[in-house]
Amino acid sequence: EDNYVVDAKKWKKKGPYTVALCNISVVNSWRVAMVEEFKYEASKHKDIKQVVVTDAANNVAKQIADMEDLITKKVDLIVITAPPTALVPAVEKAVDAGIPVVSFDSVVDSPKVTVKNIADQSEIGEQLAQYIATQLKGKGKVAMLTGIAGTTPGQMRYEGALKVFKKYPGIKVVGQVWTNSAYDQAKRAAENFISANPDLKAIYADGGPSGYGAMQATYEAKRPDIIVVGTGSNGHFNLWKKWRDSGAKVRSFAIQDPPGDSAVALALGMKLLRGQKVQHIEKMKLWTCTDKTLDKVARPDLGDDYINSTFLPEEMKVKLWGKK
Amino acid sequence: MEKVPITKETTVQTNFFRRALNNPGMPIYIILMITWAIGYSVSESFRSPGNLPNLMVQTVAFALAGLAQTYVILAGDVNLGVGGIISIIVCGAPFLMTNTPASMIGMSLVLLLIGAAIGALTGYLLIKIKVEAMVLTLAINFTLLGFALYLMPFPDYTKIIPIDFIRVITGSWGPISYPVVGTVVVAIISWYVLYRTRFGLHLRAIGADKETAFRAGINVTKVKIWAHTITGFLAALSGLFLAGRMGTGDPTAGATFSLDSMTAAVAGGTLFNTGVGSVAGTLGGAFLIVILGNIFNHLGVSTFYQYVFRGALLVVAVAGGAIKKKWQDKAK
Amino acid sequence: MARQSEITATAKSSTGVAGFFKNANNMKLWLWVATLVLIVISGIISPGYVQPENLLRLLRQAVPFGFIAIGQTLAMLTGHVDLSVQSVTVFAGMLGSTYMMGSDANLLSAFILVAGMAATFGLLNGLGITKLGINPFVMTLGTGIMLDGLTMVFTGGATKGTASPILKYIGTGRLFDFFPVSILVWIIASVLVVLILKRTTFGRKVYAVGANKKVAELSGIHADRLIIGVYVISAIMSTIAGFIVCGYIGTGTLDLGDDYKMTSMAAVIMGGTLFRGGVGGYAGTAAAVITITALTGLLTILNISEPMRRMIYGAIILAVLAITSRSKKE
Amino acid sequence: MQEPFLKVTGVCKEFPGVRALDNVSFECLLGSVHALIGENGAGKSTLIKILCGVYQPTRGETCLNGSPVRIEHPDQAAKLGISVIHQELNLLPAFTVAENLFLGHEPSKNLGAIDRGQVRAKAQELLARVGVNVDPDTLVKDLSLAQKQMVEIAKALSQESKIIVMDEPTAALNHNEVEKLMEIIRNLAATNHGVIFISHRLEEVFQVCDTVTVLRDGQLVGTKSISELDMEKIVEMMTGKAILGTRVDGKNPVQQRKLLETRNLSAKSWFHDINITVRAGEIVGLIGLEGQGQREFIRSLYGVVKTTSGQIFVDEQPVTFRNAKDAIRAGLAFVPEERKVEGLCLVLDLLQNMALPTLKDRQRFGFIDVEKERSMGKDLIAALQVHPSNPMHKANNLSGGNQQKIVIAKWLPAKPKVFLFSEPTRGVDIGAKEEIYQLMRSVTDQGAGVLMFSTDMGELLRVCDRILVMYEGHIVKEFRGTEATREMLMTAQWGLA
Ligand SMILES: Nc1ncnc2c1ncn2[C@@H]1O[C@H](COP(=O)(O)OP(=O)(O)OP(=O)(O)O)[C@@H](O)[C@H]1O
Ligand SMILES: Nc1ncnc2c1ncn2[C@@H]1O[C@H](COP(=O)(O)OP(=O)(O)OP(=O)(O)O)[C@@H](O)[C@H]1O
Ligand SMILES: [Mg+2]
Ligand SMILES: [Mg+2]
Repeated sequence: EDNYVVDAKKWKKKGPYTVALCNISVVNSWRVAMVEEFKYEASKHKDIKQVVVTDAANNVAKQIADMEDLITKKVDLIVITAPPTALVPAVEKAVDAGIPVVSFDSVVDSPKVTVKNIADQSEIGEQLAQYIATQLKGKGKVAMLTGIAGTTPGQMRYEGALKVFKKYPGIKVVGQVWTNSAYDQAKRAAENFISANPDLKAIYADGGPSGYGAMQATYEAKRPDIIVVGTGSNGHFNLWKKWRDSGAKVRSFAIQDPPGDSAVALALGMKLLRGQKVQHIEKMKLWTCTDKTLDKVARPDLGDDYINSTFLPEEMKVKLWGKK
Repeated sequence: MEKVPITKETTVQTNFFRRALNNPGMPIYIILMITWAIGYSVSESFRSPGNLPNLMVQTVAFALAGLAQTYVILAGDVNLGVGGIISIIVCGAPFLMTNTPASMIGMSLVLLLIGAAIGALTGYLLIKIKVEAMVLTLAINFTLLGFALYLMPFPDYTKIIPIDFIRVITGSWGPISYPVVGTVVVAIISWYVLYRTRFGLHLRAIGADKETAFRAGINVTKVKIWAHTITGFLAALSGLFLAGRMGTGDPTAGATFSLDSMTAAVAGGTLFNTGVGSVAGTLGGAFLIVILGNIFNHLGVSTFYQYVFRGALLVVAVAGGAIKKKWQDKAK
Repeated sequence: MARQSEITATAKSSTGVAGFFKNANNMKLWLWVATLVLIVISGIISPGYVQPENLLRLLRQAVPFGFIAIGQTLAMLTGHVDLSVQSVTVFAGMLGSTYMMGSDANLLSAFILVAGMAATFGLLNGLGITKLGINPFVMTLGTGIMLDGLTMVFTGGATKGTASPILKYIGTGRLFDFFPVSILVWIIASVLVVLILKRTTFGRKVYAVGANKKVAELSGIHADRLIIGVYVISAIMSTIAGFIVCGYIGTGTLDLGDDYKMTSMAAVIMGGTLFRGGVGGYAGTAAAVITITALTGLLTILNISEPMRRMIYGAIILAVLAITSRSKKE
Repeated sequence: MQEPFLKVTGVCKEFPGVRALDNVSFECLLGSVHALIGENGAGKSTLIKILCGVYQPTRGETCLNGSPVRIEHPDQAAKLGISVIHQELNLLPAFTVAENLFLGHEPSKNLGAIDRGQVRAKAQELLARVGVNVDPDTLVKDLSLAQKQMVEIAKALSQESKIIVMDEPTAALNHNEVEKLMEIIRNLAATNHGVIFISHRLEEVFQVCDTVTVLRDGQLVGTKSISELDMEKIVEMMTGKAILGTRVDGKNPVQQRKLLETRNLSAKSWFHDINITVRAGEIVGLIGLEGQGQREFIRSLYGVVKTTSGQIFVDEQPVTFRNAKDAIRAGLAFVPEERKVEGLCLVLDLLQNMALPTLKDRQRFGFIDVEKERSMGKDLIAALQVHPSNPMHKANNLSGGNQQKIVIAKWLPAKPKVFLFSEPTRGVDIGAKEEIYQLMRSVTDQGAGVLMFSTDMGELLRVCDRILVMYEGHIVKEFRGTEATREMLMTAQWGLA
């Protein structure tokens, strides 16, 4: 799809504004942080008078209904993260009704979406896989823990990783399971893989907190030799640091799409409303953590679920994830 | 306890109001009216003219799935495979349909028959494997969702529903859209089938007391399999509508409908294992699911509290019917 | 009397080995057979998998499920059902870790506080079902959704704090560096539950109320109170499950990988408890919990696609249900 | 001789652990009434269920009109012209009378639509035929037990069958309704139908039946014409011994101690200002037409029906009951009339059933003393001669009389002061009835009191020390058991002086 500059005049509108976040669900910490980022960003704009957040509790039909409700409610801007195809008609209806739509994270797949805020999901998978391949020098058994089955981001990360692994004939993927991006399921799966494959060399975990679950499994099995890569959560980083600092040779790597994408999306939307110049497609920067940056990234004072790439100010981090 | 001396005449008043009041779907309508009144008085955008037509369209998928579930609950079972069937139809539709009228009509029929066949198979397994329907259909649902994922591992934008099909699903006569009319027609037919035909009477009799129905010479196996077949058919109809509304497939689209369909039916006054239920009540139950989300959106209620209210209102909706029944039993 | 002797004869034959297989109540046996088959298959696929060490790990994974299924077994034995188990488990893990803040000093008070709140919802379930006559299915589904909301209201949706060291030890620690502590906890709980169900007046009342509530009431049992009590116990069992998950992964989580409200029902029924109540017990449920966990484990290590995995999972559960239901028939 | 319309030969039926029927042959002619009798558990109902396709026989064959048939489904039985009134009510409470009457064979128009006009008309006609005066659109749950039974009978008549089987149709009926039923049966026979009639009330058998077949322990004892039989002969065929229908009196005279007393007890519309006493060692009977408040009165004494005014005394102490538990604590025990609904947990075993009211007495810290319980169970089963005698047997598989013994047995360890019985021998055979009467006497001999409600006048006359008659919610008459006669009770029941 071609990138272009969005017609600034078309969406210009006088404030104060009502802005909406149309969300599929708040099922995990990343999404919670994402909603908070959105609200925090909104609070920085004096001309926003109301913020509406809808939540479809994972029901696609409900999210379509939510979109229709937002149209009836005549909000001034909709920021959406949704199943990319199912919401196409609803989003187009909104745009046709004169409401600009900015989509991010799981981006709605219609050319009519006013601004697309794309984080390259495939690249997440590629980078994680590349780290493993490089460290293993192209040889060894790898187990894959992927995110939520049937979702586009999950699929794109998985395919990105496979693309890299295919380049190394010496790398053998011994199994892949969808973990629902849940700690407990990821940890159980990792345990089962470690048990079944005594010569396992690495665990690839691209779904939310599943990397933490995987690293707990290697830690408890006393197997620092198994590489664990993931999208990273504070628990992962804390354990990595603790284990490394105790003298073990731990190799790990993490890459995240920051939950602040929602804030960026809102900011871009506000530009539209104010008649400023905005690109149709904005690429989002990914965030990484390596052995070198680990000391700065890990936050033992915050909860395991803390999303380290968040832009939120310190006091909000403490309020949301603080251990006190 | 009964106290009806045999010498005295006992007749039941069959006037309209009494019947309406005794309809198991009554409490849901009272709750709907209260909910409506609250929404109407509190939110300006809720009052806007576009809202009601919206609400009606949004109800369609839940209503059809709820009606599907009503048949089997009335027959003394339950079918948690409804969500799986919807997912399979939603994922299958874009593969099968092309943008010619013949293809769209033909393939719609094929998809409906697939739904019906899955339903029939479910019914058959339930008869063969004498396990509680709740659990057996749960396992079946798992298999069906797996199959949907096989058809479409992720939302695939290259697989789209023909535009004319979408036009039909999203089209309308003025404020009344075609699917809403279709749903009402399905509901009326369902009412007729369930309450005016021998099949419907037999179906409800089985739900009320299988042994008695069997002894009365009713072919329990046949009726149950047919009930599940209709359930599969209506679930597929709900899936077709969803597919048209989304314009594409999505393997996660149906998952929540297994419970949602049951919520619609039960909130609408259909009771487990009694053969007692109400088609109109199911429509009301589906409407309640939708109107709650709608009001929350219009009021801008925090998502966290939305869950709390949604749960509470579900309980209150069913409590209404339960309390009414308790009170009637006591008055006797 | 001629018939009398026949009865004793058949009664005798059903205690023999052949009778054991025929005995109506022995789905448990079939479940153990199923588990064994699953483990043997796993062993053929990857020989390392069936070492005692790894089997213990597998068993450990079943523990939270096992606790949730205790509550579900009790509820279903009384002829009811509890769909709020999943929500309570999440609630307990999230609030538990928030109140605990990683400190052992807070562990007990956090547990009591959270269990108290969960029990309140159990009470609400029980009261709504017995006093208002609300269908158990909808009542517990509704309170479950409410709890989902409250979890987020109380925590803001984010986990603060972590599991305390003792809880982590319970969740992941091993006795003598070998035997997982959580399995021991589960075994103790299971033995207690089986004993309580079979040998105490409370257990008897559970069966009686499930078999026929009216009869139980006319025999002087406060059936409503008992049902309310069962829901409170179920809430507390799910709280324990939530804490154990918290100890296992080190923190509370909004998202459990499995849908325990449905699988717990499946486990209870596979284990031979009648949906209408009055027949069954926890030993069968526990066997089913282990079967399902072993099945999930096996499917994990097989290198097949997710759709296949799900279809196989569904099909195997169907098959086990078919076999167990056959052994239930005479 | 006329060729039998229906004939079964060499039928066997086995249930796990039980042979319910052993090589039984039986035949039924059109235009006659054939009685099928035997003790509880003799296999009567089982034979009937085989005739109508509910069960499949293990062995044996059925012939209809001379040609062999296999009846595999109730539907098929109906088509072959056999309809059955089962021992248990087979009505759907939440459905209308009309729906119930034609269930399975509704008159229909095209496309399977029910012809509601025809249903209504036919229903009214059928209801009139059995003398039940209700609107066909009434819900069955709003009917009295007797009305339900009559609807059940009308349902069997609705199929226009050649053979009509009635399994204990009179158990819930009062005298007048029984008369009405007898008339219907005679009419059926006169119009060339065959009727198979099962009852434990032998008078009824003598009233209408032409032929009698007796079963015992699943075996055929014999088939005889009624003219060859008298009461003693039948009883002997059934039980293998002679039973005398004489009075069952207590060993000791009634004591002065008032165990149960009510003063001006009333409950809403059910009954008003009732004053009764039950003394130690006394059996007090209660009789009344259907719906005169007697059932509710007995239940109110057990805390199940709420009273609105008045006072109950147990052992001369005033008491108030909020529920059954309070009543049990005060020393009452209740044996309800519908044992399968209110008396037994059918899926539990005998021991668990018998232990239920007295769980507390054999426990420490909530744990049950299993040894003590087992021996209690064995003793009770031995004392009451329950068959089968295995305490681990499921209550479901017992015959009616043995089930009733268990319902009574479960109260014995509690040593109640007063037993409240509601229809203690409904559906119970002669032999077991006798045992139950003896049981009632043995508890009164040990100082307890009994208040029993029954519709069986003969039974009240045989065991009661006093008989109270209830009419429109009041006690209208009191008789001494030794002085009362059927005629006296009958006139009093109708509220005539
Ligand atoms: N007929 C039998 N012959 C031999 N052993 C048996 C027999 N029945 C049961 N057992 C053994 O005794 C154990 C206890 O049996 P039982 O059926 O009483 O289990 P339970 O305690 O009732 O379990 P649950 O709580 O699941 O009902 C069984 O696990 C089995 O090993
Ligand atoms: N479904 C069943 N399973 C096992 N045993 C059964 C079953 N039905 C009946 N029996 C047994 O078969 C025998 C015959 O029972 P049946 O009900 O035919 O007796 P009946 O003559 O009708 O007695 P009643 O006068 O009490 O009705 C009894 O011992 C009973 O326990
Ligand atoms: Mg058992
Ligand atoms: Mg019988």
